[in-house]
Amino acid sequence: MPTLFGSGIKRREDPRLITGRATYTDDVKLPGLIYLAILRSPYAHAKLGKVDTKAAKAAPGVLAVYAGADITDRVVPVPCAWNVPNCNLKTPPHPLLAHQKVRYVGDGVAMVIAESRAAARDALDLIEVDYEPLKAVTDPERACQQGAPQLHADVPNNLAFTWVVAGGNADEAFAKAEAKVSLRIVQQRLLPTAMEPRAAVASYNAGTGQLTLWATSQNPHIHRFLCSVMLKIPEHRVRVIAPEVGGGFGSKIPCYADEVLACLASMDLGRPVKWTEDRSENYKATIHGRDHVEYVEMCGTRDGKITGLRTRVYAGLGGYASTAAPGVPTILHGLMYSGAYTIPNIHGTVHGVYTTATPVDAYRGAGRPEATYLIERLVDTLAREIGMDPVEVRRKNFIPKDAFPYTVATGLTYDSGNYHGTLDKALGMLDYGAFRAEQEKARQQGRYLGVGVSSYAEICGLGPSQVAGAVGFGGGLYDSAVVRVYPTGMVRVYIGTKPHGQGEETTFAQIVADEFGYPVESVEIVHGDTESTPQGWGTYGSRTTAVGGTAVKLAAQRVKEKAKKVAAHLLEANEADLEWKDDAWVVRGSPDKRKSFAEAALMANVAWNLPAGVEPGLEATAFFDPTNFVYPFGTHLCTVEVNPETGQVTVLRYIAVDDCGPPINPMIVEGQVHGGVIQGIGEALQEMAVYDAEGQLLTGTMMDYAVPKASQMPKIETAHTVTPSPVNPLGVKGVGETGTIASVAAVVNAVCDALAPLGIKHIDKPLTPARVWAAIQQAKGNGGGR
Amino acid sequence: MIPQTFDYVRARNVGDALKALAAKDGTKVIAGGHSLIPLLKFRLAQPARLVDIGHLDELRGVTEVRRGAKIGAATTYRDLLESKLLAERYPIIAEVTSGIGDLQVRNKGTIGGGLAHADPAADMPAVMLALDAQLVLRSKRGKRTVAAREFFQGAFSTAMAEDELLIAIALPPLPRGAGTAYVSFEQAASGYALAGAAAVVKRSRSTVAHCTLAMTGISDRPYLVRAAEQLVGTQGLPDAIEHVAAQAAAGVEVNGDIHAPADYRRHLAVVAARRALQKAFVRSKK
Amino acid sequence: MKRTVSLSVNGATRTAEVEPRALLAHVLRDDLDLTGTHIGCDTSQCGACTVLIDGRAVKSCTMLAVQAEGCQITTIEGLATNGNLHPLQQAFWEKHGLQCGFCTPGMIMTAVDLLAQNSNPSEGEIRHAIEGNYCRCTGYQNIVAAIQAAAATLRGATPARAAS
Amino acid sequence: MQLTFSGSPDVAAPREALWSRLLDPNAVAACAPGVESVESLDPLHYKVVCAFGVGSIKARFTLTVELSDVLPPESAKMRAHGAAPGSVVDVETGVRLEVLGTGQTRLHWTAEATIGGTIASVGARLFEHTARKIMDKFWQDFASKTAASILPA
Repeated sequence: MPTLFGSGIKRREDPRLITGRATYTDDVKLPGLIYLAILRSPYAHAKLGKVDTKAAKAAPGVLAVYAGADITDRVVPVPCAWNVPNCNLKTPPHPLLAHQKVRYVGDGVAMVIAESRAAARDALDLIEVDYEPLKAVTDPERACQQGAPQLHADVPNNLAFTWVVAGGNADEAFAKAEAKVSLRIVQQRLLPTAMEPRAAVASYNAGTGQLTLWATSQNPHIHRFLCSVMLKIPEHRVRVIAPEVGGGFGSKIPCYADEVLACLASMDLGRPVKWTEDRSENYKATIHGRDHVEYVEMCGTRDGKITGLRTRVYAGLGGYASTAAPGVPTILHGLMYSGAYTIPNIHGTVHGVYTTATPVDAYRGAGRPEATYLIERLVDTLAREIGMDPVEVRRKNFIPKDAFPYTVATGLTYDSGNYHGTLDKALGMLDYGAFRAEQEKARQQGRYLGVGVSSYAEICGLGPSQVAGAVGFGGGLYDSAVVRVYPTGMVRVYIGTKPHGQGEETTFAQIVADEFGYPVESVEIVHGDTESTPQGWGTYGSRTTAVGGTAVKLAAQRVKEKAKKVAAHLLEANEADLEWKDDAWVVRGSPDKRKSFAEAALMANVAWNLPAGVEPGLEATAFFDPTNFVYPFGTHLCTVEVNPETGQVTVLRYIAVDDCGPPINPMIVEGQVHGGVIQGIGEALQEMAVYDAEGQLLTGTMMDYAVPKASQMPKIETAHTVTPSPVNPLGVKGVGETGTIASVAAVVNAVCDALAPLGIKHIDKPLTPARVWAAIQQAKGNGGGR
Repeated sequence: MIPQTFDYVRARNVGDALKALAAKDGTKVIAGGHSLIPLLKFRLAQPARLVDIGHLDELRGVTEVRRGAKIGAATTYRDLLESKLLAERYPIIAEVTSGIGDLQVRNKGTIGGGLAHADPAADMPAVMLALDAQLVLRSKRGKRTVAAREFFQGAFSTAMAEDELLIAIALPPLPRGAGTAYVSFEQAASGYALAGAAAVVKRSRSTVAHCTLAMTGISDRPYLVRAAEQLVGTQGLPDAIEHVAAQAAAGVEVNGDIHAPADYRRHLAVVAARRALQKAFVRSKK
Repeated sequence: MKRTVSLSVNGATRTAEVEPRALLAHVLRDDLDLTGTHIGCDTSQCGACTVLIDGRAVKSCTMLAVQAEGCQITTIEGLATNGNLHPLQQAFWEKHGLQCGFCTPGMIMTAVDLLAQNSNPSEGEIRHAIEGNYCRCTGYQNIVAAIQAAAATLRGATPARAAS
Repeated sequence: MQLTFSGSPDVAAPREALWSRLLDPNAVAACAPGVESVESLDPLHYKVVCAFGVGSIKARFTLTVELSDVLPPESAKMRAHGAAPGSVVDVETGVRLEVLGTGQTRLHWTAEATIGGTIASVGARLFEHTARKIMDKFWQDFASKTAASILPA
């Protein structure tokens, strides 16, 4: 029987999704359901005066109205759960409803609970709030300068932290360097835009003291933990169910005030409460991504050896420190400054800065896209400075494939890699030489073609819990699985991670079915309900397969070991004499003496005849805590043509060669790459959250925030190499974020390459036609050009 | 996203709708609803009452009028795309319509609704100007026809009185053998025009005998470029076209926003104008 | 101010007591329990709420329920017949045309309308036709492949094999 | 979102006539489109309810208006704070009256409007033109009505 591992079988989650029978949070209906709506601040920064809820309370259908002052003493502020050490981190309290001050447009000010969605919405308009507007500042670099508006009383200059990473001696390297380049890079704010807005349904049973929360969550166990803390109720009385989740991309990791407010309302009113975000509310009240202003430098020799990297980064956090926010621009960003290269001397300083804007947190790639982007932009800039092909510079500095495990200057130890392998494969797919020739010919005709290379190494499979503790992450980073085998041999697997589109109901079933010699249909994967699933830490950081998948594998192995004992007993043979063939144990030398896994499972469950000392039942739990992170890598290539008249960028070809270890389901792996790459191309070419000087979000709807559309996006050509990770028994790494990590630099490098004849060195993303055109105009005005 | 409460009247016929509008009690017309409903949801429109004309057959469809055409105001964009008459006589209508909204919006959105909404970045108004469309308005007081060039008075502002209903768009015949073209640059998120140009060019042997150029997305309303006349009498050579296109936004207060600063939008106006003129010229019969 | 609307939904007559301001999407989801139709935006951009009204794809969040009085509505729940998946549903499954699945019902409904108009659309035509349906997960590539495969099935040909 | 507007229409009226109308909330309101009510709280404060918009776009604001730096008959400042569903607006207006000649006055006005909430994040594109148009029309109307009011009956 062929193994399922490595097979691109159809997804088992799809039938319910394609027929409209799936249940997302807003689909949950309970008897007596009432609705919550939240009034949000129209000011970016203001002192909060009187919140007059009288008229709203009197409106038809309204059951209750609360302002911040009404609940402050009853709940714990929204915690920041990543307290990065050694950086003087300041995380001032983040009240569930604003108290005394609002700090971004969208900050919750009051809430209404009513009999219908409409009544709750109508009542919001009846709440009168006295605001005393204060100056806004949304640029993280400006926000930490003297004289900037101050958000929090105890955070001078809005500086939440200053974090430093250093390895080797960067200052010395720069002092001695033959070649140096520097860039000022803005990594714009992005709106994650999971297609499903956030929602919550909270139901409190006063009789049992049990609280059940259905929520759009990537990590229900983290939500249970934080809800229990915020609401001051025992964790074992909180049940969080994340049903179908319509995409997250990091935005459904944090525990937000809103879901907890729904719980509070249900506890007070004794009825189930639903809250559902509008898209425009989502754009204001759900976390944003990126938001860096960076000063970055690279130095090297004239023959292309990179000797040093220095950064000074201003990372905007928004009005408060969201759940994982401090870890994103530090641990997940600064520690990756070596990229795919042997850069001996690194010094990075990251200033985390509060601004009067929506909080920023992990968004697909979380810190690593920003790191890859700045490194890959610098590598290209250095290559141009020394007149070397950017591909050659990369080759010259890659960590060699026989050097793994390799410890980079920032202190991380990469598990395995073959960076030349993905580069060569990508170059071959493009025919790099031919493209360069075509480019030259086009230039002579006044056309601007360019090719961009982006080679990356990323950190994922988060991660060892010991490291999590050491870097201040407020939870573990192991994961878990319970494999339960029923008398008929059918299997349910309860997992601690929370797939929401990544297809683990299929890939995990592939792992287990292989283990038992089953067709995949015999195995069901259960996730998302803290009541039935073991403690786990959720789905983010491309950790689900490497960590959660391994737990599944280990639990299945434990079950199988026990079943083998039962089989041996039934066969009256020694365990050592049993051989596993397809779906059964066979006594070596007696092929007709066999017991299938299902037969052993039946006996284990009915327990009529078990070996001495073996307990009835057949299930096992495994918690897997990896010894290291895993480090996927790859090379993406992009070719573009830039229209010099309009500034429009056309992607001609996009080639992605990734190595995430052995793919369990190649079809799903490819789908992850497609999605990530398009999200990255969106970041490179069109997505940007824009605030005005008063802190108003001008891209407040999809009319102004350019989510990539089918008609705007190219086709992606994918390929893979396979370099297993030694960190887990499956050898797998992760592929959920590689697309966004690699693609942004590939596209921007391609455009800068295309425009090199005009003397253009850098244009900040997104490379909208307006920006590219302006850069061309400026270059021409400055006497650049041919 | 829930609108404020309003009353709703489903008109049985045009007379019914006119009666509702004559009350001048804050009644607004809804047809496809694709301009109005998003505003209602954001509570940026708060009408007391809606009168629905979307289902009225008498307001739907394209009919032949001598050498021209008449389009009912409640005709959907989809219907425009499927009209053989329009495809034959005014290919520019399909050219512009295929880029309006998206498949679903075109299925429900109506030409009259779009024109009456008078979004300054909408595509269709420029084409209406270029074709010298006549907009037929009715009220209890009577019927009148307003030329497209008089109709658009500013952002979201038209020549229609509060009690008037746009019932049809009359398209006069195109000059024989004229070529037409619509070229636009879309705002990446909304699809509205950052700059759009509609051109009509007629040649008589080798010289240009007629030229109209209309722009949208540039300013607070769509407008005709007077300089288009300067192409008449020329051979339509690139220099002559460039000369006209260069004036596409001359003397116009050009919008600037987060998607296109004014200088870029002004530049796009010129590029769109040039491309539209070139295409229309090439498409015109010698 | 509620009034009764009578709608034909997936072949059955359904009535609901609604305010004139009630959006069709809300009525389908909240009053008629057809939660396969999703709501992903408020500006008529994302298309997650797409249903068929008299055979044409329409964004049900940009339509009042009262406007749909007397119309034939098909939602994703009504697409499969006698328990057999519609060829588009089958193709989305085969070609991995979905990940989180939230945009999928609307995407499929738009594709139904497209294929009714054009039985053999090119990649470019498909991408243009679904530009009012946003997907944040798939990057669209497999959606395009799925629609092409379904088109082939509906034409009676063998579905094209996925390009590797 | 901040919008600044200004204008300086010439008015066929003596400065004093213009000045007295300027301090009369009802006279001012009579020129403002969509004003539904004006309530004088004291000589320097009043409350206005108005529906602001063109075409389909309209939002109803409740405004509190405060006059300050009143230097008769030459100049005054006015601050208005208003709220509409989901939105807020703060407007600072300055008016200066310049005598041009007998019976002729130039009305210099500036307005700086800061808009927050839904209108800024959704309707910026929709509202800027609208606001400009309404502001211009308001002062034009004010000028012409004032001129008309002093014409001998």
